[in-house]
Amino acid sequence: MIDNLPFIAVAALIIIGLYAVLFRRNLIKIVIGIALIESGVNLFLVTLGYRAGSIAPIYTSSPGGIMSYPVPQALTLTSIVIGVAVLALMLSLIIHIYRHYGSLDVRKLGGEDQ
Amino acid sequence: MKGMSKIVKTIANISFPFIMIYGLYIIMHGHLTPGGGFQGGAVVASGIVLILVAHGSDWIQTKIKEHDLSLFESLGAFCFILLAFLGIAFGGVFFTNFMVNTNLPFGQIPIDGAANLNTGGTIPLMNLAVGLKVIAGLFAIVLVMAIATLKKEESA
Amino acid sequence: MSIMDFLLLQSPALIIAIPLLGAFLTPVIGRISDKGRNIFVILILAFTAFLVFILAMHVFETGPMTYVFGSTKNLVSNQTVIRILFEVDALSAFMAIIGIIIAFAAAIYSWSFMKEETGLDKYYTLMLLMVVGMLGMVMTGDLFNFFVFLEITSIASCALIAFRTNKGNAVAAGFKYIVISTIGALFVLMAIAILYGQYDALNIAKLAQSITFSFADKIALVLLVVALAMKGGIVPMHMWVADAYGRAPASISLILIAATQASLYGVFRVLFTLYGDVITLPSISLGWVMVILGLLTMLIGVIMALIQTDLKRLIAYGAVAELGYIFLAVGTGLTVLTTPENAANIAGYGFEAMKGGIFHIFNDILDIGLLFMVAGALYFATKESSLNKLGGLARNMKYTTVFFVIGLLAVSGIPPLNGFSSKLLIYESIFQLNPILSIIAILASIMLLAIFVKVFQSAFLGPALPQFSHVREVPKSMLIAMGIIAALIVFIGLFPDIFVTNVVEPAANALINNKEYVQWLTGGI
Amino acid sequence: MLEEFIKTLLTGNGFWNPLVWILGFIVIFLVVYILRGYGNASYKKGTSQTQSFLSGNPEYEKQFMHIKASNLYWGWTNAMKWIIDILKKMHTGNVSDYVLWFVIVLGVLFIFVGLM
Repeated sequence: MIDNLPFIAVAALIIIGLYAVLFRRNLIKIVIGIALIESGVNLFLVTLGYRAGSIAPIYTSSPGGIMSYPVPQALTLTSIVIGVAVLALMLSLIIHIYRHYGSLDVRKLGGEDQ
Repeated sequence: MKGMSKIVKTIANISFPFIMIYGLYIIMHGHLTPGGGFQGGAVVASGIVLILVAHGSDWIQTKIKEHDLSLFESLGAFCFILLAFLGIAFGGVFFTNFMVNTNLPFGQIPIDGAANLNTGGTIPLMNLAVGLKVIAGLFAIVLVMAIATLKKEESA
Repeated sequence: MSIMDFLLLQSPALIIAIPLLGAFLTPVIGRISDKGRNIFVILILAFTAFLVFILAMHVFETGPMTYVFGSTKNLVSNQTVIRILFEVDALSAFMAIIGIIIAFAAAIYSWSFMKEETGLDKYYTLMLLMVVGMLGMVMTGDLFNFFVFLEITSIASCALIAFRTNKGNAVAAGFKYIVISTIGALFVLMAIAILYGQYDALNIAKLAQSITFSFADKIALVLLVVALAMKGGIVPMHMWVADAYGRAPASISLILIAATQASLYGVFRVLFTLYGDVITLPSISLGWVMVILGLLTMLIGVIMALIQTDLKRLIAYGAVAELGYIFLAVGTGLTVLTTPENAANIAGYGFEAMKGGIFHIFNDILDIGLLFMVAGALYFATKESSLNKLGGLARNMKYTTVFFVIGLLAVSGIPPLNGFSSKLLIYESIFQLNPILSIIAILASIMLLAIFVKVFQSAFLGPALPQFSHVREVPKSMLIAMGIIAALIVFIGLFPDIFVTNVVEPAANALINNKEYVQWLTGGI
Repeated sequence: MLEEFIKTLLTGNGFWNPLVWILGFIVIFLVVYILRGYGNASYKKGTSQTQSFLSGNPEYEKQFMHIKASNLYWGWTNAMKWIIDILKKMHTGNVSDYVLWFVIVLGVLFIFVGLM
């Protein structure tokens, strides 16, 4: 059970994030939902690289012993960097949307086929 | 955006150099310890954002323009890709670490995991380039957002 | 070593690196001169196109080519693939060709089309980044790398969709696009993590070799296919397409089509190469799911297109319908491949279906791309995009009208243009799977003709309207860009066989035979 | 080289050669053109024969004669109204709904693949 805790956290983060994206109307909350999904996926990646009782994979002045996998950490880092760019882009779009629509309600956007 | 109170400004001014040093340290030691261009750049950028929040975007804009920041950003990316291209010229393959095991700066090979700054080949240089790009990029994002909200306040 | 050999050897890296370098130099050059920057971007894309062509020629002749970043040695150690590598097989080369052609045309088109806008330095930077992402997606041999390029494409295209920030609709479309693509990409990353956790590899070839189709693999398969299909705009996840294509500047819609097809490439790569060994297990018939999704995509696409009044939105739904043909054809190929009693037929109609589907990727991008360029030209000349207000423009815009007619005939599969050749391949092969599929496909094609005849009637024909009396033909650069694409359409239409045998068949073969793709792992380099 | 260009595209059971098609097209075009020549003899310019007939109503000004896009295919859209209404309801333009569709397809495929 305790070993699976990170995976439960991953599932919880992704489900909460999806809930926010699906059922919240505020654009900022949708973005927060996406950030939550992203954290979930990142946590999943990092968890995959962990080995029981391992130390951080730093070669310099290492005390010895088994190390956890460095590759998933590099992947997570890349994913975080991309996440920063995406979040910044989304938030700046929201600023523009607020200027045009005067509202942050997701239902106000679009509806061009109605 | 308007500046904040004198206390905030003073504390921000005092902590600013420490944040800078810390961020630059993270960039510089990217090939030895956790960290690197992005992480250190984010730290430095957050230090600049601290100044931005404390002094207000008007004051910052008298010091640096968003236009120049994008130039720095391009420069950082250009240096990065240039180093990768030099890999073709000297090592035959894109991204080759051609500086390792030479007498160039950062050219040594570390012995037994000892922490030696003078190692890593092109990696520290790439970290610097990425750091430059991230500092300029993140700062530009926050600055533009600050200006955008400022315009909103004025029009409202 | 001659310069050509050198370029060929380095081409997979240079195809990514040159536009990337160009992207970062563009703002610097833009400070000096606007014209210089435009020429610079076109030159960069032309050089990249040249590299793509020599690489593609090589790949069509000799099979997949790998390029390892960072070192010439240490590719495989202890059965673990280290380092990122690019692997270009015939399908990748095929997608790269069409991507770079369309990007080149878009750059020429932008010269006059975007002249009056501000912030063009950023526009060209992002455009080049988008091309980088698109080419990277189709050429990489590493799953995580694929995710990174997917995100580069998404971010750059989102910023370009929202480029006209003075229009609320455009910004909203950009927001929708980035939400959709971020969520899609995150689920792709999740699937990649699942695969990585099981097999300790990110390399597509390595994974394809060791995949066992366990329960977790099934989850990863569904996540990858659905998320990439959403980015490809398959019904019922297609709604963002209409917003994004309809609101982006026309030159961007053009590249967006190619970027969308790169996502579809991802679906095919996952199904046929990554899961290529296990997808043939008899109990799996994802092919039928693809066929049904393809049918739905065609039908809903054409019905929605028929009732649109905004020209670019209409074309966007038409593009969705065209995607359905590709999905339908490749789904047929997959069905034939996976059903044991039909497996012998893979050389027969299954392969023909795959050929038709892949051929149609090329034709779809060209046809819909030409129509988008015409829509952009109409907008440029009249500042009006609603079909209810346009009319009688054939009098003022003769060349544009000719190009539109070519696009119209090609997209609705009228002989002798290129749309017909690929659709004929699709009709004949899916007829043997089930005749009803073929009937629906032909019906959708007729509807496409009806849709674009409607556009032709309402925008180009009719009496000269007084408010458009001042309208002139669009500038030369836009005509040249349209001319390039139209000439390609006519050329492929008139000589389909030379194109099918030399380009499409190797690509279809590469998709069906994943042995070739993993060959370097077992045979060494 | 030239032979490669004019080779016929084989499509499994059929074939497709645009050049043959064009030849056929030219032949048919000529036949139609000749037939048209027969009818053309009875066409007289400038008479009431060439004017449009709108059930006896006077002709509108030219710019009002243009049929707008939304009026085209009225019969078809009216007959298919039920399906178009469903589709319009589906296309809400709300990004949450877009993601909802994604989740639905994901769920359906999970069940589908899981059952197999």
